[in-house]
Amino acid sequence: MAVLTEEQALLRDMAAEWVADRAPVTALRRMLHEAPGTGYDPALFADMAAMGWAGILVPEEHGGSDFGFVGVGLILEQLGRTLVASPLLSSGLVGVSALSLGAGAVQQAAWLPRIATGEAVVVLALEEEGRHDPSRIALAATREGEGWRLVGVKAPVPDGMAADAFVVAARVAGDGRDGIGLFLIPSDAPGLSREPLARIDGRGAARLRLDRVTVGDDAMLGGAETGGALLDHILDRGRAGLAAEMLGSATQAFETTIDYLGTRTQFGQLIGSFQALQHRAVGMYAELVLTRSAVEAALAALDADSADAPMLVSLAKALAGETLHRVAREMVQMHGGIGMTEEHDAGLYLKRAAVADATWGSSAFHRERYGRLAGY
Amino acid sequence: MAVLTEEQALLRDMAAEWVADRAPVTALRRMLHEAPGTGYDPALFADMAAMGWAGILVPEEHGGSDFGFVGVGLILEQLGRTLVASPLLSSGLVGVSALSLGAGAVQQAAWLPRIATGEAVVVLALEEEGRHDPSRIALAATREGEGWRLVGVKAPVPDGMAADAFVVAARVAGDGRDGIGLFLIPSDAPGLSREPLARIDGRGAARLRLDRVTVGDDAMLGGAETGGALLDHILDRGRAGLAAEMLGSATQAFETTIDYLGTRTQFGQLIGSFQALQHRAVGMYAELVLTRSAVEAALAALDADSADAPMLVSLAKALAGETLHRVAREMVQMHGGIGMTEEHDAGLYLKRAAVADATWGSSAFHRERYGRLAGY
Amino acid sequence: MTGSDAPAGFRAEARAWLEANFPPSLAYRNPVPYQNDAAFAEADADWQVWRDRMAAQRWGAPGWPVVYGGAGLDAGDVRILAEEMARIGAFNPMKMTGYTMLGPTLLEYGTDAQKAAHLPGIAAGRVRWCQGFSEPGAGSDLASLQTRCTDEGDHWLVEGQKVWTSGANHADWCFALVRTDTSAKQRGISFLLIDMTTPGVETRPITLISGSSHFCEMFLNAVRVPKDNLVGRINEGWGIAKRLLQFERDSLSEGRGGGASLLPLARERLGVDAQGRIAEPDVRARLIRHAMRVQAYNLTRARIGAGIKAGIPGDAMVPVLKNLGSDVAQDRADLMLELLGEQGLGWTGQGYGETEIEAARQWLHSRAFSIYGGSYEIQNNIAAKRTLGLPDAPVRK
Amino acid sequence: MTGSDAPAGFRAEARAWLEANFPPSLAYRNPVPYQNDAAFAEADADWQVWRDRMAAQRWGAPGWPVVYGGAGLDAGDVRILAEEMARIGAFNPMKMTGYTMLGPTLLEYGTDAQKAAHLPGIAAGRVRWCQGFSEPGAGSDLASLQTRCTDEGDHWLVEGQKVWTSGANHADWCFALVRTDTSAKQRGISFLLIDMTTPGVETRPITLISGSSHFCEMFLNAVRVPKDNLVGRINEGWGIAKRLLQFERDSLSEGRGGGASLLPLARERLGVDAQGRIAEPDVRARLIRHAMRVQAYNLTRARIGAGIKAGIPGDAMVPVLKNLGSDVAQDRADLMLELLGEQGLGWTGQGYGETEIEAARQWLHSRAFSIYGGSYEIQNNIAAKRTLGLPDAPVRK
Repeated sequence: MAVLTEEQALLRDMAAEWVADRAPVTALRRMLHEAPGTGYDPALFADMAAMGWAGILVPEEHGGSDFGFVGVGLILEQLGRTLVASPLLSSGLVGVSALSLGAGAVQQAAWLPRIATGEAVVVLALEEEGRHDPSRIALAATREGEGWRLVGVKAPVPDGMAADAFVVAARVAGDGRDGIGLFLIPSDAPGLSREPLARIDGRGAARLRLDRVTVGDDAMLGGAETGGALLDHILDRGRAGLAAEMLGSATQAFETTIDYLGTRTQFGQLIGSFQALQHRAVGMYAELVLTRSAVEAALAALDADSADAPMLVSLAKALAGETLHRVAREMVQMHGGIGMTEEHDAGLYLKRAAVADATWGSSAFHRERYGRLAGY
Repeated sequence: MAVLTEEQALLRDMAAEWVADRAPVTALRRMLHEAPGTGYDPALFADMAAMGWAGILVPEEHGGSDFGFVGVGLILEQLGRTLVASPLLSSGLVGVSALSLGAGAVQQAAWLPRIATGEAVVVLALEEEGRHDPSRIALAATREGEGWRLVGVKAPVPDGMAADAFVVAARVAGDGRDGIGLFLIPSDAPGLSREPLARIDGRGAARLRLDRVTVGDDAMLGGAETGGALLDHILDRGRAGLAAEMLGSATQAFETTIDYLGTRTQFGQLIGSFQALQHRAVGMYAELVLTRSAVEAALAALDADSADAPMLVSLAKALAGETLHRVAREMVQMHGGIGMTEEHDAGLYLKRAAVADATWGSSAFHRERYGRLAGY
Repeated sequence: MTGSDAPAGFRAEARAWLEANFPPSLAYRNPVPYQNDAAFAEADADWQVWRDRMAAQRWGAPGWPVVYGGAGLDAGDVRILAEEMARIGAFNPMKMTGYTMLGPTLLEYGTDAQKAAHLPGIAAGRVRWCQGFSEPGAGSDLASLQTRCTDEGDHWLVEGQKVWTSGANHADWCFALVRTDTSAKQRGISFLLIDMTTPGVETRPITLISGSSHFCEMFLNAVRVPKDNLVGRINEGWGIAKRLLQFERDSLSEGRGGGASLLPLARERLGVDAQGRIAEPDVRARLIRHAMRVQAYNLTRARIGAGIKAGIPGDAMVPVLKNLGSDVAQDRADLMLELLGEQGLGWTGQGYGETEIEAARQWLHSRAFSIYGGSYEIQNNIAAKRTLGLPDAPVRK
Repeated sequence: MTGSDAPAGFRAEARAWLEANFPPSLAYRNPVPYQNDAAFAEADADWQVWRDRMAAQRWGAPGWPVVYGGAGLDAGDVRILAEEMARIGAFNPMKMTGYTMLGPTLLEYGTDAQKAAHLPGIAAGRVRWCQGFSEPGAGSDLASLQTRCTDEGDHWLVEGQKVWTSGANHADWCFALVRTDTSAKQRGISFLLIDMTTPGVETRPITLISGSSHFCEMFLNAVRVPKDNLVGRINEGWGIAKRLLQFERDSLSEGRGGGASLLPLARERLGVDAQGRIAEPDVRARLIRHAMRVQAYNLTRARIGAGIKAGIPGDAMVPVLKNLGSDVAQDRADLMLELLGEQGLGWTGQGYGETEIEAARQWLHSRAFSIYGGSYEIQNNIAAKRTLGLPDAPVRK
């Protein structure tokens, strides 16, 4: 655990308590059963917003608390423990980052206060039905008069069914990272349609179709030349937040498994006394320790706007992906047959591991990115 | 164990018996202590030659038995068990292969019968003080009149101090695999000098200096255009033989460790009853099983001159390297402090693992080669 | 096996027949273990055609005696047939619980009457069997089972509950372990064949994380079973079960190295660089390692198979192969997910192709490979003791 | 720690002094654990200069009280000093057995007289200590030790044999565990300080596979030890030893993430491709993973250090860090060997550079990281029980 300020410690404790009271894993099961169109429980998110979490990164002049990345990481870690579905990450962190880093004053004033209260959800529309690679965005934005025309498909868009606006990454020139532009597009823009995607973790995601959506120059975040760099910044913030959430999920999966090892009997002895399982448990614990260090360092580097933030973010996301996968698999394995059943929680962690790992770059992507950034 | 012919089974049993009687690990220690200039015990090699092993791949018309690669692999595996140092692999397999595949009738008649009797040792001089990469040979052979002039350094040359002739790989044109020529050069050629290299496995190796050594066109094996392909063929035979030897070393290191697990007591119980060690032991055994399959398949593919031999050879050499490293490390680890002492055999297996893995391409080299051959 | 020679003899015969009779639509599509139950397969018209052709050819149980519905082939020809099927992605439609597990067990332990009654239906793919071994709470400690079986003179009376009974909801028959003596652990267990239509037998599917439901709970309430349905002698069922579990492990490790190569998919989804290499170095390195291990695993199965044919026993390898097989199959499922990226995460519906959905389900299902048929840990324990001869851990019995 | 700001306060002071006083010839050259004994180091003139400067500055034991030869720095400044040393590849020349293990133990358990007698010599790097714990045949089961210590009224009489006594042949003093009660196991052990010049003490070096001999056998034949040399109370030495072993584990995991980056060597030996990437993809992927784990490991040490400073106890992490530290250091040694290829296999003599020979020796030596100071297995057992609270295995005591 990082050394926290008093405020941070309070925030974490409040989040832990809220999650235990209001959003245990049964809340996820209830949401999956009721299947609201949003892909999360709107009442729970309203509750979070009421506590100020939706605006935790929003500048104070726009109604937020500007609490920083270490702070939002503490909440996301607690949410990750019980796999809480909400747009806190997709909108409260990523959407807010896109607007804070790239939008003009008018757009910021239009959207940030509403995000902070939970009224509005703004998410990033990035992926194009394949492997994560921000440098290879294909959806075309072409000049049309004073504005742009966008044509193409974006999928999956996390929390895309609930979103009131999208930050759409599009190809404005050339290839590679340099020709990327980001456009802020309201969900009711003519030509924009969406359909829900059913993914294994049951959270909300959309397939977005842009059929000659036209926007003005003022819809562009940052500039046409700097869109790629801006996108990297936004993504790195999202990745660090997601890594914190994944750390929480992995920690809980581990603790649940350790509890089981201490209560389940086989062949007349507690299975936690079997040395082979003990050593594997210690191995998992060591990975959790390393992952926590990387996640905390990445969040702190973002708060400090430090030059090594991209490397630390890739380190954190890569380790979080490896660790959550490993712990979730061991959770299933050590629980045996019951861990394979739909009624047991292990499968929920396993499914979330796959989705979270693939989101904004898998472990493999981030190992490669770390290597490139480090000069390998 | 492969399904062997009666002849092969006899050969293997004879080799096993000879190794146990005449060449246990203490024979290696004696050799290391006496440090003959050859880097192996000449008396032991004479014994091997007397049994026909030095000529096991030599065609019958040149005094050998032409027994095939599965056959020589059976012997090498047994020699590997007790880490026997001898030029059987470097000369009896690799030297013979270079002559059989690349030399003209005159050279074959001059050298093969003497190799078969153990009188002559002919080895490959390939490496140039770095990582194995046959396509990047630099030692220059330039045209001079009707022949060639060679200038450069070759090191390490396995069994190079004992060799009567060298097959020297040299750059005759361009770069990459295509501009490589192989030259048969007697050890007393003017301009050729050598000095012993002391390596961690204590076997004989030399650093060879060619100071304007001139040879005629008849010294070239194969042609200037096909030297690279010929070299690959020769190397693949050597690699398969070496993999068989490494399989033997790994098998013995494993068996010695299993014996120790069944006799050593700690905390009042046999350490082999600790489940964590049991599971690691089974893991090692599984790797040995896979490695054996790959080694036998590679040797059989060479005997059949099959098109997938290069892939199978890389599979075998890669697995043999991984497995021998792993087993040798576990041998040290599971023996504890005593395994780290010079007087215990574990260190000898560990040292041999490093040298054998690096020879003719490490596991990393062969994984990459396998990948290229398979289209990855 | 260089594949360069034209086949001769039985290989030529098998190849020709398979090419003429195997429906190409099924190539590489079986086993789909997470939904590999008869009900699924039988819904496929091509699958039915294939089963009937194989039954007529008697190649569903190629090594069984002709009198019991087999083709009476020797072990060499059985292997050739399997190789030729693998060559074109074909499979044996009879290869279900009855064929892989009960069949060889009955051949060893059954009476002539039991063999005649049950084997032909299995060989023809007409009678479906399920395995009633596991019980709630027993987990890996199989012998702690509690289902009571009492001798009522003219019949057995069975009372208890089973779980993880694969395909029980579609099965015609069940082979079960029951407790006939409560004063002993292993030595109080018997091996019984139960008609699933008997009054008192009820099943309830268990939904798995992959969404499939081929495992069931099975309830046995005052089930009356004819005396002749006991296999072997009373209280000697544990030995039969251990033998059967060997057949199971063996069948589970079979085919684990199978499936189409990941290479084409990888080249398509990851792209290639200027040198023609798969463009993502980290994933490429893992794909290469996987391909190597698959080949080594398949070479091992072939090597051990050849050894068995030549009289070298392969029993000691069974637990090791079971775990190696789980490893390569799980690794394959992991890599498939990695290759598909965001497209490998679909559960249902539009936005995802059929193979993409299947990859996600298969990935989830693959976690069971190291649990069922004796967990990874149990196989390691067995191998440590039996294969390596390591001393017993001081486990309280 | 972005390094972009100019340092201030103690950090500025430390940086300036280090830059002025640390001999550049020693940068990244210590620890060289396989030959890290005083005799080796003292042969180096720069090393002597460095030791004497550090002693004069009192930074060899920066956190110890001034009265015992330390500098009395607080934990924050101690950490800053360590960071500034790491920044330029400097090291603490006093960091030997006496400083890392005995020092903190005496500060906790020693009498004032013992502290005054022994700590200043350690802080100045003038008195060398060795650890007499292990005995032949005991292995990881340390408490089974047999060296007898009897009370002869005015002195202790010690009789027995020790092994793996690192640096005993160069040591001035030894802290040893001895048996003062044969009727108990752990509760019959005492902690004794022995002057190595006492008659009856003999040592014999053990040659290791890396060729070094810093481990010894130590023979104790009727050795008379003053009564005052007992640390703590009679038969209570096991508790002191466990505390000391924590210090040892902690010191062993320190510095494991150190050493110069492998990147320049990798680029030199493997070459780079057209995109500037290291040319061999397989090795490159492993180098990247290693670099990531080293960074995560170092971040973890920093995080736990910061926590300890803030009053969050770090004891539970010690066995986990010990194993992680062995892992990264062994992995580094493996990769170094891989990078050097044929040039990483030299034992002595011409044909190999000094770094090349050192890489081979260091690789061999690195296998000991997971054995000494409590083996990998022992650390895992401790962590399972104490850190995770898993139940005891039913081990016969």
